Amino acid sequence: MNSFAERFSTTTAASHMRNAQKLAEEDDEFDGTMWGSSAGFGSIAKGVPSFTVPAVADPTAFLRLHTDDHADPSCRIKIQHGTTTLAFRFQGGVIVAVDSRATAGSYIASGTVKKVIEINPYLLGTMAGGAADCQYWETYLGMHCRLHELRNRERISVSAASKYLSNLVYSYKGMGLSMGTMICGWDKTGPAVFYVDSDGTRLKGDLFSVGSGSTFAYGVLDQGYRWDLTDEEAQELGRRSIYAAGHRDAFSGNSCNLYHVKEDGWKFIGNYDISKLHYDGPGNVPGSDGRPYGYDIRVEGLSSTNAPEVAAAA
Amino acid sequence: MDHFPTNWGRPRNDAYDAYGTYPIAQRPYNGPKDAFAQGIQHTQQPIVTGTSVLALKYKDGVMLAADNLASYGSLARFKDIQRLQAIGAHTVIGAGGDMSDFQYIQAMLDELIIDEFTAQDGHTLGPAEIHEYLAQVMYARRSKMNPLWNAILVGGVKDGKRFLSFVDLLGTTYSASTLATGYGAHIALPLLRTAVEGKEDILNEEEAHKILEQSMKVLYYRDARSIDKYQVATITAEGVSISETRHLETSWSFAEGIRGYGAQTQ
Amino acid sequence: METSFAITGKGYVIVAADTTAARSIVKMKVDEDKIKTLSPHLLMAYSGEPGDTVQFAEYVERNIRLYQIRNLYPLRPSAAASWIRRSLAESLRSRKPYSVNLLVGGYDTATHTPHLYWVDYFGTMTEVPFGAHGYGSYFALSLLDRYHNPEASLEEGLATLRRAIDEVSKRLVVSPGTYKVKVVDKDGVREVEL
Amino acid sequence: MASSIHSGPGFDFSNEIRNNFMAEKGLPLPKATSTGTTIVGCLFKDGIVLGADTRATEGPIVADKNCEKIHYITESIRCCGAGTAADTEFTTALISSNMELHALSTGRKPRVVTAMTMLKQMLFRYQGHIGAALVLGGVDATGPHLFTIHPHGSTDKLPYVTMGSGSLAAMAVFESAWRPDMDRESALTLVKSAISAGIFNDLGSGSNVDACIITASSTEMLRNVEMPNERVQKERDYKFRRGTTAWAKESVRDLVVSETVQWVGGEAMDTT
Amino acid sequence: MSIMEYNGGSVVAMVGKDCVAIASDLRLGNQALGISSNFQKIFPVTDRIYLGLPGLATDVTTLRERFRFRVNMYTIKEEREIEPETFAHLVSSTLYEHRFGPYFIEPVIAGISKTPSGGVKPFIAATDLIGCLNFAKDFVVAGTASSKLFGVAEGLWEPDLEPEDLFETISQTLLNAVDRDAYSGWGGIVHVITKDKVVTRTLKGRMD
Amino acid sequence: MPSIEQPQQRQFNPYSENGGTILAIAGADFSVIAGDTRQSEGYSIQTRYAPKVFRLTDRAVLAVNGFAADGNMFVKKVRQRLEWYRHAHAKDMPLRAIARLIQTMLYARRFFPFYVYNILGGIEEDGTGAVYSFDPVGSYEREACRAAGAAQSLVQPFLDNQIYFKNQLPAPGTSHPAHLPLSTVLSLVIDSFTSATERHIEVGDGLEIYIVFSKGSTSLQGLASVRGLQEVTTTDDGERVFVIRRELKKD
Repeated sequence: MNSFAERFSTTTAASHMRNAQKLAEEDDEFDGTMWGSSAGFGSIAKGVPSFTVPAVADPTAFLRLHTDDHADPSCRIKIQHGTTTLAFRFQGGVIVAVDSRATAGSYIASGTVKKVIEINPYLLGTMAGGAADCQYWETYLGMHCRLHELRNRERISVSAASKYLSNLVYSYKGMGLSMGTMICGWDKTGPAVFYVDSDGTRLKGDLFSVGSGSTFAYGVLDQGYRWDLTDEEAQELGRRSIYAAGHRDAFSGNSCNLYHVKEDGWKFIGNYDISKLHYDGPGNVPGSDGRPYGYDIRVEGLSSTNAPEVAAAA
Repeated sequence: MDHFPTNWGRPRNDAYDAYGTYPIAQRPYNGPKDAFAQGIQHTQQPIVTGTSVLALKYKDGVMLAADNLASYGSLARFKDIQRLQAIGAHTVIGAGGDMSDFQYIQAMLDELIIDEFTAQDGHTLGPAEIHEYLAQVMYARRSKMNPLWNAILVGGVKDGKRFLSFVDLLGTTYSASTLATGYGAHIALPLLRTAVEGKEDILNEEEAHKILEQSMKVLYYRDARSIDKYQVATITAEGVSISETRHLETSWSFAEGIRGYGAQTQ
Repeated sequence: METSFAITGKGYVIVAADTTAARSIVKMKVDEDKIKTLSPHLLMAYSGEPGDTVQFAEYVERNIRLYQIRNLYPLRPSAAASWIRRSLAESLRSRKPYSVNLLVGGYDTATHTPHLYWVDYFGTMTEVPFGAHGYGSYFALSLLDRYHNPEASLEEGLATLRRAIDEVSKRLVVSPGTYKVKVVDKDGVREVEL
Repeated sequence: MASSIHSGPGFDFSNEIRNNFMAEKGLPLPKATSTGTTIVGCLFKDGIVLGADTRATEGPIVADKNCEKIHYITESIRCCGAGTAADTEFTTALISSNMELHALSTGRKPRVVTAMTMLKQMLFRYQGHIGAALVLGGVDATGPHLFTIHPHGSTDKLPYVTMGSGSLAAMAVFESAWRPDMDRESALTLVKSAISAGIFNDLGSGSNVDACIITASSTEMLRNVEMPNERVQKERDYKFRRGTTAWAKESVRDLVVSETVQWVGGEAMDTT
Repeated sequence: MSIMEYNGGSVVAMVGKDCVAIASDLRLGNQALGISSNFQKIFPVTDRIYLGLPGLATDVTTLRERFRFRVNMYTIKEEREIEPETFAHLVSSTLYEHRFGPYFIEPVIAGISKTPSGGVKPFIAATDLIGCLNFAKDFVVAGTASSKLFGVAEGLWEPDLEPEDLFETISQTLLNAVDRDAYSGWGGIVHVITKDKVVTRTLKGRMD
Repeated sequence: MPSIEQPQQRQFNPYSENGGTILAIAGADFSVIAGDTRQSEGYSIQTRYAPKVFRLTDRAVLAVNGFAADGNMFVKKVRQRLEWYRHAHAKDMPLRAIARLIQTMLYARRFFPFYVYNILGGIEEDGTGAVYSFDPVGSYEREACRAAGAAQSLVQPFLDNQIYFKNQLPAPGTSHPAHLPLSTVLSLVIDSFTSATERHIEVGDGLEIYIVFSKGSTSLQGLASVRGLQEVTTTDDGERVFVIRRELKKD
């Protein structure tokens, strides 16, 4: 029944596939909308870019078969995956902190991934899920934010930007995109954080963490979070939460990138090596007591042994 | 046991290809059967098939050889088909795999040559151009998930340059001084490499013939989908010639001394 | 969803386990004790396949007791844990394996040291300063990395446990309501209220 | 019971239930190391020449660059193994042992067919689950014999045989150049070029050539008779400065028990 | 996710001049989740033989107990210490007994034996999970990071390294290999075995 | 989805894997991009010489690895786009723009990916050496060194150690150099490939190393002693491209 409805409906993923397929056959990917420029005279972004789709009965199944969408690491076409990302709103703006590891199967493909995408000076997006999906669509979003500015003579609101992204990826729902992002920024309403994912979910909130290590980040984040954190405390909390996830989660780690969004736009606070945070702490940065984060380092020399006084004396 | 190298060491799955009728190697899989490999089984399969094609470069040009058999599964169905075809004045293609797809390719290339001829612009298509065209067609068909089920060698000489290259149903291309398709790539190629590599500019026509004949003979001994009749195409600066069908002289006398498969002696 | 925690502190181990017995989508019981007292200074929290858990726990309990009756002294925590692990690993090779995750906490009266062992249903065992089973561990472990102190007093230890339990109830979709908490120290085993 | 002193003969299946249990939990079991290989054997005037390459692989990774694939059965019988590496190793070792016992109980030099029959019966019993593909060759009272034994227990008797992933390449060489009644030199050369065909054309085979010449009077094991793939000199020296690696703790376990004898006075005991 | 990757962990052993070294990471994981950063995978068998057991952690413990038992029985029966070569075959046949229900362990053996002339002979070996022995002259590797270890070791290993140099080489090999493997890491431990002492060092490896 | 549309084509696998390994390292004012030349399928060597590294412009070299047919087609398409750009702008596309172009081209096939791992190496507009690495659907980042392909997991940790000095403490009072000289980089590239050839069956036969120099690069002098060197520069913009070919083991 479902499949019957799917075949004749015009709004499902399958019908999108059919449309995209038709498009692909007619105009073999030389579409002017492939921003950049075809030959330099192409115009930018008339609409949503088109994609080549394999001519098989079930393109989604085809894609699932050939690319690893984290369920099956034996697939040869490895798409890089994240990750731990977090963002929270507090009285001093928005803190965005991410790790920098990308894994393909068990292989750590990169330890230097920039998972915060700088959409424009007032907007940040984070990257979890398929690296390419996030990079591409958030860059694309950046273009549209600029177009919005040109058309309306004012900056796009975080809400609108996130809605735009949400609508974009929702139109590809069921086709295998994998993206979990937080759009963070400052607009007329103040600091804002929106969670957007490839299912089409879009949530406004104060505190989010996304990715395989998010539970570990939550564990530390929730315990330290208050609305009235100072800037320094908030930065330290972001750092510590990413460290916690990097430490416990095999697919997160390497380094922590920390951003702070304020009224005058975002500012990059720093890059911190997770292993260094473990052994030496973040160093002399505001908000930190300078002590190492690592459990084993912190408790070095401490012991649970409870030798009674008498026994010691005897 | 399945003797195909990439499946080697595994019990054969008789439910799936009882008589090893696939002339083109199954796409390889090493290691465990995973979801990716599931897609490797062919359901769209070739019907009437040809086996290996061999080719090498020698001093004066390029030489190709292919036998005259087209099999229908394990049946030796057509014993006098020609799998080498001249395309234009400088090129020969030789194909293994599905023969109907090959005939389609022949028709397509003939049309291409005619178009080129009618243009009368002073250009003729050489082996490099034909190979490139063919590679594009094969890749495009693969991308449409509707492949032309062949592995093709393109050889030729134009403007004093020898050319020899390969293209298959996936659009994979490569060239070397000696090439072979199908089982030939496993059986004949080791012999061809030893005989040809480093000697491309020394071998004369007679020697080249001899090498190919020897390789065809070994193939006939070991490839169950082959036959002892074959043709040789020679492309030199002078042009193209495809020989008459030749017969392989083979000897099976060693078998007379063998008794049984184990302890038997009488 | 079942969750259990255990943490060590100065001279004690706290073991906490949720008290829900669930079947399918139904909570059958909300005051089930999933922590067995194996010997005067040994506790074991168990979770996993219903049926297996209790059966295995009782099997272990009886055998540890038998050892004590035969030898007049109980197994020390490390020996007990080792035996438990081996029983589990061997059961895995039988036709009907036990599928039980364990946290074994004990106080070694000879060295005055608390010990905590994390054991999973494969029979993997490792000694840890704090441990957890169930989905709760994904939230609690990083939190305990941050707040656990091996020299904490019992009050501080319970406060840390409280934090972990609060975090799990805050974030876990189906979080257990109540926990039973037991402490083992030099004076033996006792139950405490959070 | 794991703690029994004597373990019974044969395989121990105690883990199987557990492993199936794990597989059900969604953890696929790893496949045992299977090796691509080129192994060959051929008859010549005075006996048998066996040959093998020396590469052992785990998937696409070379696990051992110079392993031995020609196994000892008896003094004048040898067996090349391909397939699951451990299976070839243990199967040949077991048969070798049984052959020795057989020889002792019968008081005769063992025959090649005896080894062949033992091997095929064992492999047949295990229905292909022991993944050993073998080339068995030797000389006995009835002359030289050469067999192949497949994992399911079928056998073949031919004047020249090949096995393994490089078998097609090696067989091509035999088919084009083997002649009856070759002399020792040319038989060895032929085997070397058959193995080389495998080494250079089959990715599952590589490194060096091993050969073994068995005649009625002698057995010659030619280990690494050709080494065409020696590693070239590295461009740089990769020795590290001492102190390059950061370490946290050190403990030294002194194996020399230092013992000082202290004279505690008094007179030496009268030991006369 | 293969069963070998369930708990993670890797071991490498190398030969030096009259010495051998064996090193492993210290992680015990439950798939992606790290459980313990002090999980030993290398165990002394005799004074001069060390055994590394990367693979499924429950089998690490089980096999360690089993080998300890078998080596003790050997020592009692033979009234001498087991030699590395003999021990390697003991490992191999123990694993092959379980050919059709294997332990998920790929053992690595490192040791030195005394030659009759009074010299010492370094010895390393590795087997696959059903006991196929691999005697190497340079280095052996096993575990989830094995392909990474192969690559680095092939690049860094040099013949005839003195114990201190061998320590550097094996440590660098281990640390850099496990840093590219999600399932190995969380610190490392190295044992360098020479004629008259065993030096054990805990490395400051990456903790993520 | 119902299978009535094209039922007979469900099982054709349009992908294959052709082995080989590529790597690239960026220096201060040069960039080295290398690949082996073996093309294989399963256990067979298809050819001992199939280039995987391609000169795009005088300041950009692209290495492709994975499924050879996709790789060759992709390079062809990139070159076509670069050609169009040259016609439109009368100059070669700058490196970082090529990188972005490659991303969009790869991502356009998000649902039918090119099974290709790309590494782009060359010289940026500011004269520094750069390496960009891509996954098959276009996520990319700029790095100092990167290995990809069959033996990536063998080569990359070795480069981490030797290029980035990962896990190495500098000698007291010194620090690790930020950029390595050309001669060191070349030796490391060669050793990486000989090591990978030893341990990975799909790597071998030949080695092709492209070197791109920025305008007036001082590293050029180091080249004099290198054997098997060939210049493939086509313009006189100042950047220069060289290629070195070496043999690798053939087993």
